[in-house]
Amino acid sequence: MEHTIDEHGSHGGFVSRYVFSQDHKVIGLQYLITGLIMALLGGIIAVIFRSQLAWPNREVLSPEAYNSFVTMHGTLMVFWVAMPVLIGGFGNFCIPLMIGARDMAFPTLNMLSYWTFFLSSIVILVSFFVPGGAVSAGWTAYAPLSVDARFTGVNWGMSLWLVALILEFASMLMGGVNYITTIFNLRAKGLTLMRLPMLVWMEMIAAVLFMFSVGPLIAGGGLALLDKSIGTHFFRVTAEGQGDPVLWQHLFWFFGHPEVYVVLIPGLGIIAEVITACGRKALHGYKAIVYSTIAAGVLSFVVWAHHMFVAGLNPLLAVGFSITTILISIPFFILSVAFGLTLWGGSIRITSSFLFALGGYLIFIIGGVTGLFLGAQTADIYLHDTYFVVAHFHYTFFSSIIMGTIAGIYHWFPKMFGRKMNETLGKVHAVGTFIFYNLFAFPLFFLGLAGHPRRYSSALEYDFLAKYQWIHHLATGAAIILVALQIIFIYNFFKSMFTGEKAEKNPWRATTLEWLAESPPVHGNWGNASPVVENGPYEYSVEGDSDDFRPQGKLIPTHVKH
Amino acid sequence: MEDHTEHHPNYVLIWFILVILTIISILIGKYIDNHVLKVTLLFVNAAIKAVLVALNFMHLKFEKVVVISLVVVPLTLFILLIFGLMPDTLSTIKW
Amino acid sequence: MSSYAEITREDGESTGIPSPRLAMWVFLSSEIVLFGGLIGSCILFRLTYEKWAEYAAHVNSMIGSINTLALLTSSLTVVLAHKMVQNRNYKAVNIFLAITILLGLLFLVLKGIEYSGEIHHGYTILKGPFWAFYFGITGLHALHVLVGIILNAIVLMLSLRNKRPQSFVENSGLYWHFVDVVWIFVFPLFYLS
Amino acid sequence: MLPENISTFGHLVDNLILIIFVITLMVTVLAFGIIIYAVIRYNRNSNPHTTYKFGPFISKIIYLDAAMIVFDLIIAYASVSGWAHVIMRSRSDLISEHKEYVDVRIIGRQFFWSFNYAGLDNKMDTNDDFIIANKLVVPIDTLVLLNLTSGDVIHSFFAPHLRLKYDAIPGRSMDVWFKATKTGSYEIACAELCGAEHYRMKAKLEIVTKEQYKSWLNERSGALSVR
Repeated sequence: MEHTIDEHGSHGGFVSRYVFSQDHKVIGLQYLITGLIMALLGGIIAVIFRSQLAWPNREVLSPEAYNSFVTMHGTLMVFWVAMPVLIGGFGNFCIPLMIGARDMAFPTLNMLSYWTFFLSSIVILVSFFVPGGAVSAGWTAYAPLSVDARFTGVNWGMSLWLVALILEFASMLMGGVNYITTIFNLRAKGLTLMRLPMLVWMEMIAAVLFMFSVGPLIAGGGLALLDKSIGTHFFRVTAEGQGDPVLWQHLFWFFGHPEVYVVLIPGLGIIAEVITACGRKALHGYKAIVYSTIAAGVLSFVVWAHHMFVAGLNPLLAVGFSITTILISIPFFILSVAFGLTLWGGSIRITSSFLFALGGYLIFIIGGVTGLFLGAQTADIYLHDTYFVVAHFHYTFFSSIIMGTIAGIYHWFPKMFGRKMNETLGKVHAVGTFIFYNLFAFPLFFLGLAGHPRRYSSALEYDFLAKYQWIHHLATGAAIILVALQIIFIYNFFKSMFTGEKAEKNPWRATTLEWLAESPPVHGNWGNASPVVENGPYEYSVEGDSDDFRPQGKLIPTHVKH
Repeated sequence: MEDHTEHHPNYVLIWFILVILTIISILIGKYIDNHVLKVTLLFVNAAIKAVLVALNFMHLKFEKVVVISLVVVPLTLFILLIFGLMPDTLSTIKW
Repeated sequence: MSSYAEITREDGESTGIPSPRLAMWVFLSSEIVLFGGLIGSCILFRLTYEKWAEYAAHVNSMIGSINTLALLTSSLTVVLAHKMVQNRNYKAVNIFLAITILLGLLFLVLKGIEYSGEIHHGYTILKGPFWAFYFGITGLHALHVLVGIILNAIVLMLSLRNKRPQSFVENSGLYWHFVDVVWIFVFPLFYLS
Repeated sequence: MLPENISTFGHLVDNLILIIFVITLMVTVLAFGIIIYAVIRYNRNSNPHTTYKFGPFISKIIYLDAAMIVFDLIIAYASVSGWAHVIMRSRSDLISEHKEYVDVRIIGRQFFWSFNYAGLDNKMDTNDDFIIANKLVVPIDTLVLLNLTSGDVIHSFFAPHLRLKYDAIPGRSMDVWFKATKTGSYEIACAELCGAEHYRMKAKLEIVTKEQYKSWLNERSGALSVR
């Protein structure tokens, strides 16, 4: 199996260089682009069912189609956009470069993980065209609605949904194994754990959270698959009271809550990187952020039942889970104060990646703070399953998945393709996305306070909701413009890939290790040299330094054995 | 690359203890009728066997803290899941 | 696995734990939580379902006990194989690995007999939660045993072609021990109580 | 924005939402102010060199964090006390507290609610019970004990004006209660996705005076005895 390592670590030829490449950078881009395509699909689905909400009597979608579009929007956005882009894309691309490694610990496993993910996205897309349509029981697929074909008329859609989900978890598990082993073992000389850049810390905590939380849902998914295909009674209730639908909710949300932190935390890591690089100032309270993120990760395992306060949970249990849910606001409060203090006193360069990071930070504050409404269980009696919940998780998801990711893309685009993205287009895109996102999502809070239950295909049936139809018009209009705005980004992304202005090694003059490598880096990242780390990750504007940043390490020529 | 200082515990002895424990658990299964006592004894027996296998056969005794935490944390999460779900199922028990 | 060897430099172990072993432990921790979720749901169903003991009596505990002993002994032989690799006695390594694989196959064969016996008596997976969980958990465990056997077989083949894959014996041994530990918990859950 | 509250424990929910709203508004406005000011003031050209005049991070975070913990404790206390008053109440102690009560059994099915009334003798499972679909008629100022369950999938009994929402789960039954303080006709919705017509699962809630309720009951049972 000996082979010569050429430009892309493959046996030459297009297929093994780009398609089945074992180079973490190529795999990272494959994840990123698949995720972005799925994001576009998710966005278009959202626009379609939002127009049904705004003009219900136009019958844009039948009630069944509306439910399955809502479900597929949720499923695609969480599992086929957030996970691949934030964990697969940035994890694969940035971790080896930032810790000075040549590649992931197991390149073959890494390539396998992408292609399992690719297979899972094929399966989930096929489930649209299967007789009975895609699954229409909410992205949480509560039993018995989801596991019994009689209730929604969806038979094959649900089984394919479960298979695709388990495949996606398998691919992310393979990725997680790779990330944890790489971060632990393949760090450059002198790079202690406390000198790791924040994005690497966040990716590791996210991988560990995913590792420990996905088990019960794979188990639950297996049981649901048995329920669905063979007809066992795990989650379906029989006459004598066998089967327990609440057990599915427990298994789902035991995984669900760590999962939303798995998706949130890398976004915050990217925001931290961009804020420090553009603010020319060290990340304030590095240790505090690391420990509070770990604390939030640990706490995220004991909060899951706040999704089930009014779902037949033993009321005594709800008291405990409400307290832990309110407690989890403390670590994230420390995190946002630390970001704020990082901004204070810096000399901030307003680049488009900074605008996205700032937008993401502000949206994260609103998202985090509105979680208190839902954590307090007495308020949750009224607010559960209303548009308040929808607005809350759109704010928390949006801050990391869309704003954080696009900030990361603008920030690392020069490193990925060796060319810079157009800044003016970027700024227009940033301001537009921020404004129209808030126009779309903020009114939903008031819709929720008015008591508008979620997943309604038309609200005109109820008098106490009919008078708020204008909010639906506003939100739908803003959503349409928001999705349309993304065309600027797509145009900018693909145009600058070939005709963008040439970028040198360190366009943003940042300190972390990846800016020592070529842009785009060669296979093995450092060629015939290997980085040695001397100082911390964010040594910006140190007094008495002529330059306003100190690179984290330097390259020492060493002979790499082939 | 492999540190050869790692000494090997007496595997055959460990194996023998495990077989004895298995036989004990089979006897417990047969002769103890009080349901709660039986289940706890069986669980303790299984836990001892699992710890024996993990420490000696899987060399957890010689591993660093990182790996040990990789085992201990999921076990605590398993216990957490059980006790998180317990009050919910207890309320619907049809004894 | 040559791409692994060429990438990792000698100082590629900042934590002193060889990457394959660390990766195997990370994978095993996610497996613990997977089986934990399944066994947890099984325990909770058991509490809320009174006909459990009645069905549990129809399980063939004789085969279960033999299987437990088979897996325990195979754990012993795989760890002895790991010891022999360190003592460079490669002939013994091959023998121990072969015994481990044979015991694994014995486990699967006995499992097959047991399943066919129960299904013959009409206790299929649809009979009730007990049988559903029984077939679910032991089925998934049997799949893991099969994967373990394949893993050991690959290592045996590499060792027979004297490739001296020291770390593979250790890792496939780790996986095999994990499969044995899961069975240690599954055995009393279904067969004894 | 909240619809008018007509139940006795509704004010607990409204006050809690108000408390949290005030706290979150304060925190958000403070945070936004600081961040926007920081971005404008410490811009590249107005502050070419970063100013490092801060002590350790801990000293700043301590009192901000203490304030946040105090807010959290206030919210937690208010929420738990509200929860104890609304949900963690057994039927017997409710009946002992409010002397007269009305018993209704609600079964959620795919796309309609069925209400089993106890009839004139106010005893369940007697032959004068009757079932009405999608209409809950209850007297004012009397305790209404609801027993929620579902016939097929998970539904959620949601009466926004009563600030009451609880899931109806097949295989389980849950006791919830309310006491109306204002007559009128309101709406009941289903809050948990339960299939295609989930948005149309509407039931009418009518709070009537005691006399009207009596005459309605007689008229209902009258219809029964004729049969």
